[in-house]
Amino acid sequence: MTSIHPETQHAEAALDHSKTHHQLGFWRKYVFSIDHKVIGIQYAITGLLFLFFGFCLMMLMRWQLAFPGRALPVIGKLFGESNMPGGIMLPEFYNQLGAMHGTIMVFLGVVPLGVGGFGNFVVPLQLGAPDMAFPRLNMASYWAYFLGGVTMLVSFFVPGGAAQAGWTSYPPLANLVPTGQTLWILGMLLLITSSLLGSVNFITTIIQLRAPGMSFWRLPFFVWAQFVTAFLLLLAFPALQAAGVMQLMDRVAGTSFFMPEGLVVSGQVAQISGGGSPLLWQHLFWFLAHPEVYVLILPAMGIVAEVIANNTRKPLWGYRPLVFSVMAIGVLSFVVWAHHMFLTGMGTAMSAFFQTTTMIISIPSVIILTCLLLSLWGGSIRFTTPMLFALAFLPMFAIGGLTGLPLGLATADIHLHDTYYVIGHFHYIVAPGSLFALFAGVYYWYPKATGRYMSSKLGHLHFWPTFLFMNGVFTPMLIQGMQGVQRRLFDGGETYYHAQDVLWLNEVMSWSAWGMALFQIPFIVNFFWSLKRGAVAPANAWDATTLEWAAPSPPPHGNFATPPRVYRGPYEYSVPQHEKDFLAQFDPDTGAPAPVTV
Amino acid sequence: MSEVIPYTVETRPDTGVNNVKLGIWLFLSSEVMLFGSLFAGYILLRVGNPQWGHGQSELSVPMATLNTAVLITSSVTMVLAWAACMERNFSRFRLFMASTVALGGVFMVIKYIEYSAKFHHGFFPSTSTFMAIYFTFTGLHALHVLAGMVVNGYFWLPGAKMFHSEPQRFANRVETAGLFWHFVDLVWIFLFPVLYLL
Amino acid sequence: MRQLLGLPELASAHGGEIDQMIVWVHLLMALMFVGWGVLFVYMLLRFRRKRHPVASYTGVRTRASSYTEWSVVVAEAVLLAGFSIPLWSERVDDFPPEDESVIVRVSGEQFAWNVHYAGSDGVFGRTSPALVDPASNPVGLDRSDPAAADDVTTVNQLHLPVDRPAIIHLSSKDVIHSFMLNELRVKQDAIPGLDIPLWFVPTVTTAEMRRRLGDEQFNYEIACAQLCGIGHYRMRGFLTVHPQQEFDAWLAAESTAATEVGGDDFWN
Amino acid sequence: MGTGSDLDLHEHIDVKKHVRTYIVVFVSLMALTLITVAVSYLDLSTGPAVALALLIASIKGSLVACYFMHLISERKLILVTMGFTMLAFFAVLLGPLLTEINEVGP
Ligand code: HEA
Ligand code: HEA
Ligand code: CUA
Ligand SMILES: [Cu+2]
Repeated sequence: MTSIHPETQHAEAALDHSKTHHQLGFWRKYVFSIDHKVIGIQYAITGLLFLFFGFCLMMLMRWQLAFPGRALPVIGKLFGESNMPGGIMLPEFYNQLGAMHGTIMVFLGVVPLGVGGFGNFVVPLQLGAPDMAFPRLNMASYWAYFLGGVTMLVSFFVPGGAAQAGWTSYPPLANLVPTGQTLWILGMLLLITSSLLGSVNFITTIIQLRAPGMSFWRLPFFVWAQFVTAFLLLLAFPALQAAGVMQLMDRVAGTSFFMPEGLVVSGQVAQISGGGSPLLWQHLFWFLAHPEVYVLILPAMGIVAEVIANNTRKPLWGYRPLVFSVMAIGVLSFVVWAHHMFLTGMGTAMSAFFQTTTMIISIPSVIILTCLLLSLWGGSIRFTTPMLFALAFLPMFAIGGLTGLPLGLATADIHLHDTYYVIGHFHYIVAPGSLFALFAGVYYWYPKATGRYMSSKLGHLHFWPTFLFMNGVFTPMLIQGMQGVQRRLFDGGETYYHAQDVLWLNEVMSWSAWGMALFQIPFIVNFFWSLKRGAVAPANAWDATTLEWAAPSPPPHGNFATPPRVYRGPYEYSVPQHEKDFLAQFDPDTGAPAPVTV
Repeated sequence: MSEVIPYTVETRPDTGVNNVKLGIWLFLSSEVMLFGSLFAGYILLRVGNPQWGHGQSELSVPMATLNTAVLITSSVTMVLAWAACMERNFSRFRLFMASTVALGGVFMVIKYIEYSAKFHHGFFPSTSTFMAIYFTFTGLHALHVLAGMVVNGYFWLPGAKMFHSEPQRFANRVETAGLFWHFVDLVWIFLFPVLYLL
Repeated sequence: MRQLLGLPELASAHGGEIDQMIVWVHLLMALMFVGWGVLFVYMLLRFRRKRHPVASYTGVRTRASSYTEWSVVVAEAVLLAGFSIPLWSERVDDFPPEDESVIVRVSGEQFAWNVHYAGSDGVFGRTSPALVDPASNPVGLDRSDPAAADDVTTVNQLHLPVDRPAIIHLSSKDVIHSFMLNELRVKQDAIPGLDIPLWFVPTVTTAEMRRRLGDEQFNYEIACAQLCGIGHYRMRGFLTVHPQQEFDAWLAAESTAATEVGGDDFWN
Repeated sequence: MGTGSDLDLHEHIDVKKHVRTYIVVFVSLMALTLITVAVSYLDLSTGPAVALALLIASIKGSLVACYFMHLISERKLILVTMGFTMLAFFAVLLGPLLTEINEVGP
């Protein structure tokens, strides 16, 4: 293989580019594209929009939580008499907002952005592959996701409004609420289909399309994270698929999969055959949903690892332990699900089992965090925008993860279950955790996708206030939860005596959330402004080592002008006796001794 | 598309498989989990219900036995169709593939007769948990049969063009379709005793 | 420590152990967070580009990290085996003898708690879903059953004697609710179709707690912790903990099978 | 493109032998089907009846998987994947049941 110079490659690729792309019309190129990069960007933009939408739902709820029963000025009346008569929110609307916030954030926001967006865009590039293994399947996967999203949005407009039984949709409640729930199930079935197609594609691509020289132990950590994530999606999602079909039958065909005999609903004996089990749903739901939470975090960890290695200018500390830890998380995440069900009447044996597995699965997380943390030691840290978000991820994930421990100990969970402590726990992981990592990813790979950097000034203006306000939203939740304030309360606890002492925090959280919204404006502006005006980035925008930086920016159809070859591990930064402070995977340089990874 | 995805047809030396083979097996993994979750539901509901409808007395065992035979036969014709492909014997391939599709059709017709008999006697999914499981599981399985018939039908008629241009690629595709078809058969092999005999 | 964490007042025998366990975990968490956090900030300062322009290829060589990880494993194992699992077993396996306890049936409905005492004969009357009438017979008690004659049912009012074990049989008429007594550290999902028993010993009477808090309005609340529909946020009942004699007097007075409906301010 | 690898050629040669195997498997499957139906009319008590029916079904399933789906001569990669799948399969199959059995209360 000849040496690969970004510049010459760019020229070659540009030629290639004009050849292949001429024939494709607008629709085939940008809408029904089968190019993994276009699909990745489609996923990412759709995901960001849904994140924003989910955030808007939440800001509405936060009004009601801060000022229960008060009319929302100006925009309140826009939501219609059936939702907010006179601008005052009804409980059924609050419940819709809550359920849909959870669903949208998890299934339509973070996962599509982390797996569909970054996974699609980056993984084939990092492998040195021309595309995903099944490009058409890839397109189908995006469109199934898109339809699923549309179904969820439409559900707000059917009689009775959207799903309102929580994102967990526990029956029998979910069997009794209005039509929106049926659309929720249909939407989920589409999203599940999308994820299954996607995960088959990812696994095949990673196993089959690695460039020559790219052995498994040379894969960037991000690819490993996506690999394990894909297995989680593949094996866990069908459980919800099955449960969804059963709930659909319960709702439309009158079966009783989840309803026992003798239900009395609003004073009437329910006309059903009975004989079902409400707990069956919970088992199947959590069999999916626990692995799903790791789907929310593993790609994020992958991004953080890439950004940290790049911005400390040194190899990741403990690459192998990191890889073994994600694998361990992958396997173990299938046997901890019932820690969400400790209070459903579990006996000692099973609760001991699930507590123990839950404690065990926290250990690989500790190892991952420790490795990432110790990677900083001896580095030469550049505080670029992606690095700021990646660094903030570490302590924020730590708070979220550590608060998982008391929840995982069943006896402590008696007090904390279904309180705001749980809400605080997982938001620390998914919001200033996953979301920050995703922001880091956007800033980091933006030059690859567009050929331009995002503004670092605006980036800082985005980061610092967001970091501050995130804690303003989520720390008070832990305090409220410790006091015993339950979650999903329409009035934020105003009715309850035991919530009175911490009620004032509701306003703090709401103002923080709205303040945070204000400081997303720099991000949105930056995102669009930099498309045309950002500083032009070279192909290897961050002096990085992994293969995506061997392709031109933006990479043409087919990615690499000459198929790349891999010579070494993914994080050879600051190799002794090498003149530059990085030695890329695709750099055939033979001057340096083959270093041994720690 | 000008660029070519490697290993769509030929096997990758270090993994020993091609993309399609790996892809279909991964897809089947998810199918295993789908039906696994359904069976988990069956077990939980059955154990929690002391008086359980006895399949034999509520469903038609002869019909189901016949259907089992039909599906197993179709699995054999499927695998023979693939063998014919490997031997590059086009007319034999056509014959076996046609039989596979036809047997799938027979299965569906018998299923239809069974369903209408149930409806006729006033048995609906809402009648009891047993009926709910019966209709849901066999319905989902029937959808799989239908999907398999569509795929097989495609390779039998319009898709068979490829036999002449890229025979090995075509054989791989038939093998892939076959793996799905055998899986559908395999699911039935478990559904049959669980629903009808126990 | 309890106050520092912001745990609520404590009013049950087992609650102390739960609190203690929560305190221990949070100590461990704080230790880990501060330990890693200090290291984190130190590294950010020491290894920033300005101060440390050339990165080291090998990074840190240390075994300290594995020792720390092993300590975390040990700490978690101690919490599990020493506290959580035995305490859980005490909650679900070691029920007090029935004749020494007060036995109550509680069932949730949208959006109220129905309470059912066996009355002086100690035998619960037969109940049936078909007999449920939301206004007059919320638990569906069969009045023709002789054992039902002296049964006491209330809505949203649970009364218990202090310092005596209470066994509650929890269920639900419609959807899943969660029975929560915050000050007693009790929480248990109420699931339709299941009868889940739980037990605890209240240790502080309502009157005593009022004195402690200096608040005459105080009442123990029965909260609902599981989303159960539009009225989830107001599905609130009350627990009154009496001295034994007072409780006996109350039960005797109620044993006339009268139904106490919506008496939220009954005890005030 | 389109040229078969060694593996494919190998299979090409073996097809005749394969076909014979398929027929044997087919006959066994049919026989086992009849056996399982016959056994179900024996009125065994629930325990043994379930065990026997599942045993026969498992044998039939393995025959289909091993021979029709060629698992018996499949690559390690596929076998490992299916191995993991089976672990998850048994987790979802048995986890809920075991938890249910351990439920407190009557
Ligand atoms: C991405 C999402 C995510 C992740 C990664 C986790 C991780 C963990 N979760 Fe969480 N969890 C959720 C999302 C997540 N969870 C959600 C969404 C819910 C609620 C669902 C609902 O009911 O709606 C939930 C609920 C939930 C419950 C149920 C609570 C209840 O309903 O009562 C439990 C109980 O065991 C639990 C436990 C844990 C544990 C032990 C971990 C462990 O894996 C955590 C391990 C991590 C650590 C231990 C951190 C170690 C780090 C350091 C030591 C480094 C320190 C570094 C610095 C300071 C720089 N979680
Ligand atoms: C991934 C999951 C995720 C994420 C990221 C979030 C993010 C947030 N969540 Fe959410 N939440 C859930 C998952 C999530 N949540 C779930 C599962 C529940 C439980 C639901 C239930 O009870 O059923 C819940 C419940 C929940 C509650 C409790 C409601 C209740 O119990 O009644 C609250 C209360 O404040 C809340 C608040 C917030 C806030 C303020 C954020 C903020 O952090 C949001 C910040 C968002 C942004 C900063 C978006 C920025 C995006 C852009 C700016 C895009 C720009 C676009 C382009 C450039 C194109 N959430
Ligand atoms: Cu009842 Cu919430
Ligand atoms: Cu979990």
